[in-house]
Amino acid sequence: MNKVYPDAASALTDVPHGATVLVGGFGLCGIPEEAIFALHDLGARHLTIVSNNAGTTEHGLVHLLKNAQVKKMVSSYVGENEVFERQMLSGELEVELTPQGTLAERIRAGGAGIPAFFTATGVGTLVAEGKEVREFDGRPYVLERGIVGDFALVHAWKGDTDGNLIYRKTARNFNPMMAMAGRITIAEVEHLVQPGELEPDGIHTPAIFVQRIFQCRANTKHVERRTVRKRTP
Amino acid sequence: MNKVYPDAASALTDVPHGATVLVGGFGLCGIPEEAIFALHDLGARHLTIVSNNAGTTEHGLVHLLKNAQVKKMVSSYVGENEVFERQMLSGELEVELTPQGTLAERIRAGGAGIPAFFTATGVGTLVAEGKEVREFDGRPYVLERGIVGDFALVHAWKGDTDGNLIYRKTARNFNPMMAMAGRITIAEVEHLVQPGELEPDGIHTPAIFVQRIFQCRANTKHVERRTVRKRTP
Amino acid sequence: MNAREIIVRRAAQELLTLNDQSGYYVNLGIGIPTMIANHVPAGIPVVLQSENGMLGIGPYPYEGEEDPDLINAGKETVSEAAGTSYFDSALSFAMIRGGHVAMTFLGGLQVSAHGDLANWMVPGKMVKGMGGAMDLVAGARRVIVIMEHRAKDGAYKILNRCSLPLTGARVVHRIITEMCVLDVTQEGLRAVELLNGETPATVQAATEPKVIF
Amino acid sequence: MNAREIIVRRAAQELLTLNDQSGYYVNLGIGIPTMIANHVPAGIPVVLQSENGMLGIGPYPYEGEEDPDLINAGKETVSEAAGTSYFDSALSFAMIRGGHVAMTFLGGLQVSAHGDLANWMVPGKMVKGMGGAMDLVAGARRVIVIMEHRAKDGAYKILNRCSLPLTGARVVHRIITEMCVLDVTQEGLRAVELLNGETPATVQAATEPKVIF
Repeated sequence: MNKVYPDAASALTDVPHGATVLVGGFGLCGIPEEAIFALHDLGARHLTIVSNNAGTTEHGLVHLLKNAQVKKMVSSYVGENEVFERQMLSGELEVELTPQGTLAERIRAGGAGIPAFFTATGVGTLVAEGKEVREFDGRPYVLERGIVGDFALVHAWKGDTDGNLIYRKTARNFNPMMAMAGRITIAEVEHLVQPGELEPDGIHTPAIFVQRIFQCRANTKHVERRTVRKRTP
Repeated sequence: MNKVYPDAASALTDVPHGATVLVGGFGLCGIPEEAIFALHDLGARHLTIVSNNAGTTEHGLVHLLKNAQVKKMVSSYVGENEVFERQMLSGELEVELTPQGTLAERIRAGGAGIPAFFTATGVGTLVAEGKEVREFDGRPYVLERGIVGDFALVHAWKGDTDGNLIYRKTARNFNPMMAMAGRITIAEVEHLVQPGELEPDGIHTPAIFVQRIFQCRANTKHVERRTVRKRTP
Repeated sequence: MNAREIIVRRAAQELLTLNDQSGYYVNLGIGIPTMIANHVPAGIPVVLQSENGMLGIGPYPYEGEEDPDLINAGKETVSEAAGTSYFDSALSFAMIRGGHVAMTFLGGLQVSAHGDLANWMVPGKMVKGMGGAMDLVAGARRVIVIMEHRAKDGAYKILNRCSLPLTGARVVHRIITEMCVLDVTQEGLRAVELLNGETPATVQAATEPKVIF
Repeated sequence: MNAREIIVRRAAQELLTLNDQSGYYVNLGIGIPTMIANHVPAGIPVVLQSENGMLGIGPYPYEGEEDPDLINAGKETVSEAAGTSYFDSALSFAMIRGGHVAMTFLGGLQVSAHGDLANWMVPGKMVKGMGGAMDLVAGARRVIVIMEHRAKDGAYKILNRCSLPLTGARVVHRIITEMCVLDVTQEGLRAVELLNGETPATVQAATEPKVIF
């Protein structure tokens, strides 16, 4: 079973126009940047992108937005991105805002074969409009639907050639759920190792969820808000 | 915040009659045996026990059954236990059978604040009787409810004094979900260490889910089916 | 070869249909299906999923190397393959329910012409529970039932309608017995292979629904 | 002290109500609530949960030790405390939604007498999204809103009914402003503390609903 691809371009080459693509990351932390660049270069259009954020004005998913490849975004927070703002206000871009926890759970549900679940999040707000609200044990909950994608793009710290993945610190965030919910999940990893080199008890995403894997070339990481303290001398 | 107890008896002392107790383990693998013995000795009765299995005729939850402490069991598979069989046939013991994956998901849902979800498992069978069945995208699904417990008893390999847990191999099984869904989760661990000694990326159950922790004394483990191959000489 | 051996050997040939597209992730039910692991065709990189929380089951351990923390869904001691991962039961059944397991083999008590399966309960006998079988038939992408063609008393096990409580409705894709391989199709059961010298006449005689040959 | 400082310092005193029963797990919203971390009372072993997937946030890193893979929910670089754990967003919100977080502090645009909160959207202005705020107010066991008592133009922010789109309905337990501490009760808003020399008369004048003193 060969899942290893030489680079992002070869791994993403068959993403068609109109695909639903799930993209890991929170802000710019843990985003699959090389996969995003490849998707930009390959040029698929009319994409539906499911990702907690839409990148910043400079980095991340903004490259797809600038290139007019995105028809719809499903996200929880889309600040810090002027391109997004402009396209949304002009009506070029359709946007579905969903609370962050509901988004995470909807994607996990999709990957886990659960078509719908109830949550208290959003009851009594715009989020619940047009959705079923039902009481359980005296408290109202809203019915939310699972999400699956044609492709999922995730970034991991280490991966083995079988497709097992380990993430690093808060770069884990949405990546494991995206991997679960993609029909074809493509993982970019900082370190590609042989099966048996990762501790079996420490694997975050088991290989069954990953169809393609490649090692990053540049592995640039961006800091959105550099906050530090001074050493006391 | 002190979560550390000297032993199982002190950690379980306030489990009342009539409590719902979630118990980790699959077969005899990863069961919280010292906590089960303590619950036996402390003598709380009319318990509802949620556990994938009910132990064997010799080990595990059978001790509570023999002691007539269990009113109801919620499980997926209850073979290999003559005491269970006798009590069920005589009507002493109420039994709710639920498919293994649905059970795992119901407990996770309970711990995650999800009161109900839809699954295709069990549609068209006895399991779906009396429950709502609804179609999503042309396929029928049954509505299942989340489960929470007054207490959860789990067994981990390593734990720190803050309550972070790491399980070992297939002894993980139901333990992480039980820990999520217990209002008071009591963890027995083979090795109790200081905060900072466990790799933060490798923790399976974060401390927020664990209210009490103690180190096992004996740490006996049972093998249900010893299957081996011979070394070729 | 006895019936069980014919069935297991033929079942193992199903693994030849797996490819990079489908993935090689397979769940073997408890009991006879577990024996398929010993007959995996050469060159097929099958990875076994065990619903108690393991991907990549290795062979039984060498004597003295049994680990109580390392068992399969049948509660047998096993070993780990290179690339094994462990996970909790919720993630394990997310794999199964979410359609990530390419193929599962399960034993059967009865199968209907529509692909209904009954394999967990005989009224009047002690109920042991369904374990993970209902999740597997609802979630695996391909469900193959392996069983002897008729009951010990000669009664049909392949029926117009199951009389036993179901494990799943319209879930079975293929039935493999010591007599033949049957596919569940829109038109009914279709024989795709006769085994062990059986003929359309002998297979039809042992099967309640009409078989398409 | 300016209004913001009064609010943050008073808010930090809420942490004194935590105990072994409640647990010490707290989520601080983005922005002003994050500043509460600098005022944790001595001896209170607060553990900060960050909804992007971290339990046990440490202080900002020393210069040169920033790690792009280690940020809080406000996307600021942070460090890890002893006993930190990392997890994915689904487990993070399982903690929040499942009632495992004892207390959350959030900013507010408007709060109603019934505890409705509006803090994510102003019609006509660019919508940035609700992020995790709707989950936090629905799931945390105690929801405390900290905000200036009135808008910059003097308009009420504490109202009979929120005019802005809600983040959650009947979710707020306590409001802390630079003027006072108000509890949302069945009978209405109850002043439990006046701050900064305010009187019942000045607080009532700055608050649309009737306040119980």
